[in-house]
Amino acid sequence: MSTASLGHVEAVVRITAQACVDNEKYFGELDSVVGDGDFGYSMARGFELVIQDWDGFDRADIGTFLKKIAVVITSRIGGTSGPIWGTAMLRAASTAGAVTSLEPAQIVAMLRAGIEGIKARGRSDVGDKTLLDALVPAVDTIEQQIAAGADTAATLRAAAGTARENAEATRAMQAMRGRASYTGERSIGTLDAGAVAVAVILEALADQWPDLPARS
Amino acid sequence: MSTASLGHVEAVVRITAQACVDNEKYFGELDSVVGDGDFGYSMARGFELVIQDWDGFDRADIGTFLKKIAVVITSRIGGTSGPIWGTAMLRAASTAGAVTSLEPAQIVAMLRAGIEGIKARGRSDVGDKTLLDALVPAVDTIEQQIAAGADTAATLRAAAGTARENAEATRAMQAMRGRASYTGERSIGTLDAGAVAVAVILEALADQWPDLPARS
Amino acid sequence: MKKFVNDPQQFVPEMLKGIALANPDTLKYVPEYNLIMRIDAPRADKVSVIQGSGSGHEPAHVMIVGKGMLDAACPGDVFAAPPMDYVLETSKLLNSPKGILHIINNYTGDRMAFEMGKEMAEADGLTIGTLLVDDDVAVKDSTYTVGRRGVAGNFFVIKAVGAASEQGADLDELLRIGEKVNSVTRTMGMALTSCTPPAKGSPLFELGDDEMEMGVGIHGEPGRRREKLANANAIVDELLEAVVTDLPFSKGDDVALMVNGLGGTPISELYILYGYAHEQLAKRGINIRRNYVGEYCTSLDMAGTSITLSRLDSEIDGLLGAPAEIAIRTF
Amino acid sequence: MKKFVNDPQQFVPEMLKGIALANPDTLKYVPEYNLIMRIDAPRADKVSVIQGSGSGHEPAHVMIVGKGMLDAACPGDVFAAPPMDYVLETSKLLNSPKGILHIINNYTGDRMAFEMGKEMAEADGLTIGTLLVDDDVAVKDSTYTVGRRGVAGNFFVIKAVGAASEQGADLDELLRIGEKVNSVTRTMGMALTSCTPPAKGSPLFELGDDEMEMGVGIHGEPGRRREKLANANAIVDELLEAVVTDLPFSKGDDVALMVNGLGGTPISELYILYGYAHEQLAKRGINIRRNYVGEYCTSLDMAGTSITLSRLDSEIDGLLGAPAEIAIRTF
Ligand SMILES: Nc1ncnc2c1ncn2[C@@H]1O[C@H](COP(=O)(O)OP(=O)(O)O)[C@@H](O)[C@H]1O
Ligand SMILES: Nc1ncnc2c1ncn2[C@@H]1O[C@H](COP(=O)(O)OP(=O)(O)O)[C@@H](O)[C@H]1O
Ligand SMILES: [Mg+2]
Ligand SMILES: [Mg+2]
Ligand SMILES: [Mg+2]
Ligand SMILES: [Mg+2]
Repeated sequence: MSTASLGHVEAVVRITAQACVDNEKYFGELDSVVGDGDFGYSMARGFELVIQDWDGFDRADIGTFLKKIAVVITSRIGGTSGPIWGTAMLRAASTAGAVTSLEPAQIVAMLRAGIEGIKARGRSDVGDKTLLDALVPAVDTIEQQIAAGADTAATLRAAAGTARENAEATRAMQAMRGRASYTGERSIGTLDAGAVAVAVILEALADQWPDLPARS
Repeated sequence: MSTASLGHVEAVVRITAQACVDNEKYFGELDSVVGDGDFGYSMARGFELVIQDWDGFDRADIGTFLKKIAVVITSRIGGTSGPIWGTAMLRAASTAGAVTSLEPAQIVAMLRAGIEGIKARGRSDVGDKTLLDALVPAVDTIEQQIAAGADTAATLRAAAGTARENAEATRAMQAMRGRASYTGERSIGTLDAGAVAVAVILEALADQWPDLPARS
Repeated sequence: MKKFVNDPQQFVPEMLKGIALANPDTLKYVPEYNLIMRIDAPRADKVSVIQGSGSGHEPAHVMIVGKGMLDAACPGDVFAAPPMDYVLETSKLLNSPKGILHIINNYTGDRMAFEMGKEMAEADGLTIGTLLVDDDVAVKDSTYTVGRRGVAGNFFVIKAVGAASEQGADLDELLRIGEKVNSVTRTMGMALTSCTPPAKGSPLFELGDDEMEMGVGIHGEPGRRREKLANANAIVDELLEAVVTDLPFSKGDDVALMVNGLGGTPISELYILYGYAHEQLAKRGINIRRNYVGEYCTSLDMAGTSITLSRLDSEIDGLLGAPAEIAIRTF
Repeated sequence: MKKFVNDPQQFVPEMLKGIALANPDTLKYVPEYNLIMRIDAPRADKVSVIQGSGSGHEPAHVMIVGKGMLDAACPGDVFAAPPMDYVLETSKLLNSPKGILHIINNYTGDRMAFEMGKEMAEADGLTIGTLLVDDDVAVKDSTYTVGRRGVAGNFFVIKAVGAASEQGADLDELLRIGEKVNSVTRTMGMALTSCTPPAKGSPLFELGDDEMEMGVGIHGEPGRRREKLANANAIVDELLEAVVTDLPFSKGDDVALMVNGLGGTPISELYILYGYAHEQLAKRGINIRRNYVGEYCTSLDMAGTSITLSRLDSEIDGLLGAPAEIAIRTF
């Protein structure tokens, strides 16, 4: 993986936002099985705002840009997802700081900080059948790919594969956190909506990365 | 048609009551199409009481017996049917008076009095798409059969045929009275529940008459 | 059938028992006649106000018995007018020297039962006045028809008459007030779904997923027209147009506006309808002085609504504003 | 989807606008934060009581803002906890020198939004107390779980706290009272049908014609168990057993009994449930001092019910009986 510019960070946010808008119905259906069906709607309404206000976000540096996005997410997405995704973004933004480019190691540190934010906010961990069950192994893969010297496209493709595999694996798990946990053992056999969302987003990133114009 | 005894009158009432109880669902379905679906329920609950209290009705004479039945119908059947059927029975009972047998002409007079009672109570007439559209021609047939010297079984069979034919003919009519009239032209194409009930009762009488044990 | 029911034949009696158990200090249940009455009725200084109709319209009318409203309600079974007997015996039990007022929604069965009950009660020496409610503009009114139905507008008639009777008005005065309120009250309803009577166990009629029934009655009778399902605002427009042009209501009129739920529509949706109706009336220059959003006259579990407008003068306004207490309450 | 809706995304805002238009003298709507607040709030002599949760539970909570109840409610979208922003801005707008009380139903999303909103508001100098409501016995409570949900029992907490705050109680006193009421309140719910969120347009889950869902939540989450559809009395028995044995409620206890409709169940059926529940509690020697029959906390158009019991002492009894005024009213 090579050094990431603000342009790369912008691309990641933009693709993520578009994936959440495009998958509103799908994410909603996933959350309907043992949840309350609002996950797709909440994410779509929040990331819609990100797209709508796109040109207005302060792009002084990567940390500032991500922080502005995080504020929209945290303050405008309801449900559990707003605080979870917003906290993750905020922690990542702080970890990045006032820089205009990121080394691979910094990117991993940002992702790890985001994960710690989710765990703290959600009083949750890997194994609880949440998005963490896709996100944490995917970040492990990213770290491994970087260590192995893979390029960005290959790194994303590998991370997407890990996320999808682990999202599928949530089927076997019993939910210990979030609304799905109320159904107890009945949650076994269903996919976690948040974990699938992580896979979908990473797949979108992997798919669209090679086509991106070079950025400054 | 021969002279009717109190036993014959009892049989008519009993068969009528049983037919209404047996056809609760059917009458209800008929009233659901452009009505409110309660016709079968109302009739069944009222005539159930007639059967339940059967042995207790005063049988001093035909008029008294019919009056007691009429009181149960009028006071215990709700909807439009209670007042309509009750009034008819009451008028028939008064016309019969304190007798223990009825000549054919008296029977026709009773039926005609019942019809007048319905018309007065319902501010209705033949052509309004109500039970009158089956009942009036059926009584005409009874009168004709008597004039032609037919026996009771044949008279009932002929009356049932007329009632059925005319009940079917209500399909072509637009309801001018009762709840079905609210639907205006949409009532055309549907059977009137009350008219079909008249046919069903007369058919039950025709079917069961030959099998009845001779009565005093 | 997705209903809370034990024996469908006991649906009405069990409901009435529940009402009485929940209001032991104010209401009494007389099982023989499906009768819910005020525990302090009849009173010598007050005309007794009685309403009876089919069941299935709750809170109308058994849950609106109480101070400033009805003295008693004697419903029939679901969607069936009460048997004549109930009317007669209820009238006897509620007999007051100031007389009795029968409030009847204009349906054939109800009219007959009250007509016969009144005749027999009068033969027993009771004094009875009769008020007919017929506010439903969905039904054409002419000498050749059975006339308009009484629907949700009956709430305003009962409220006004109930308040006046509480204040000691005599029977003639109540008849005058009730007829006045009825004459300036108009309602139009529509359904998104049918309803399911407990004894039938299946819907009274079928509506396609993209259909709605305009001008529906409160007994699950189909309406005048089946239309393609429209959005909330378009539905309000159609209902308002029918109601406003009928009286007609005009610029400068003071009105009470009711958005009534038919039983299966949640209150959230009723407020969406209310908000738009309010704005549209304001645009026409009609002043909403009082508003009523909720379930007043239902059709079991039917999803649907009706909109009622009643023109206010200071007398009616005062009577609608007078205190009242009924089984339906939040606290 | 058989609903009154224009744009599903405007479902909540349009409802809130309707509530404000229907109550111009008492309530105010602030569109930016889905906020319904008392027109006279904040008051210097009163702690501001705020509740926010997902929408779709109406009348909870936007329709129970008013004198003696909430000072404000800032709901999220249907079934979605309010964004943190709403909590923060609502708290700022409602800031009183006596402080602010957040009443939160115990759900992950709601807790997070209020936790974050509180942190940020406190950084701005506001004084905020937090009350968690978790009355749902359908959910197992242990250190390994997210704990019980807050459901219809929140009405009793809000009523008691609202009355006390109206009487001038300070924040600590309100916390004491709220925690006490919550600690003696238990609820169990069940569904006959799913509900249909407007944005989804189809039912959240499918229930067979002969099935029911026991222990259902108020967000259309499935319950703990799917069972064969039973009659009304059997359902009441099962709900009561769960509720009574949990606290447990004992012979001689004075209680408030609530039979709550989930949105699609008509009031007639709720009274059938009430009547039987009343009798069964009486048989256990439990004294029903107060009763509540109707819709308090719904799940959109779900057909279903929940039963709540709250044990009364003289303090709670007095607070539940204190006067209150909200959007939900008959007259
Ligand atoms: N405590 C938690 N920690 C981390 N993630 C969680 C937690 N609870 C839920 N989630 C994630 O959030 C997703 C649901 O989000 P959303 O629908 O917004 O929540 P809600 O249950 O409030 O409706 C779940 O699929 C899960 O991945
Ligand atoms: N005015 C009337 N005169 C005579 N018969 C009538 C009249 N109105 C209705 N009916 C008959 O009554 C039947 C419906 O009875 P019922 O269901 O008890 O009445 P509803 O439910 O409309 O009060 C109709 O099918 C019709 O035959
Ligand atoms: Mg969700
Ligand atoms: Mg009928
Ligand atoms: Mg009827
Ligand atoms: Mg949610």
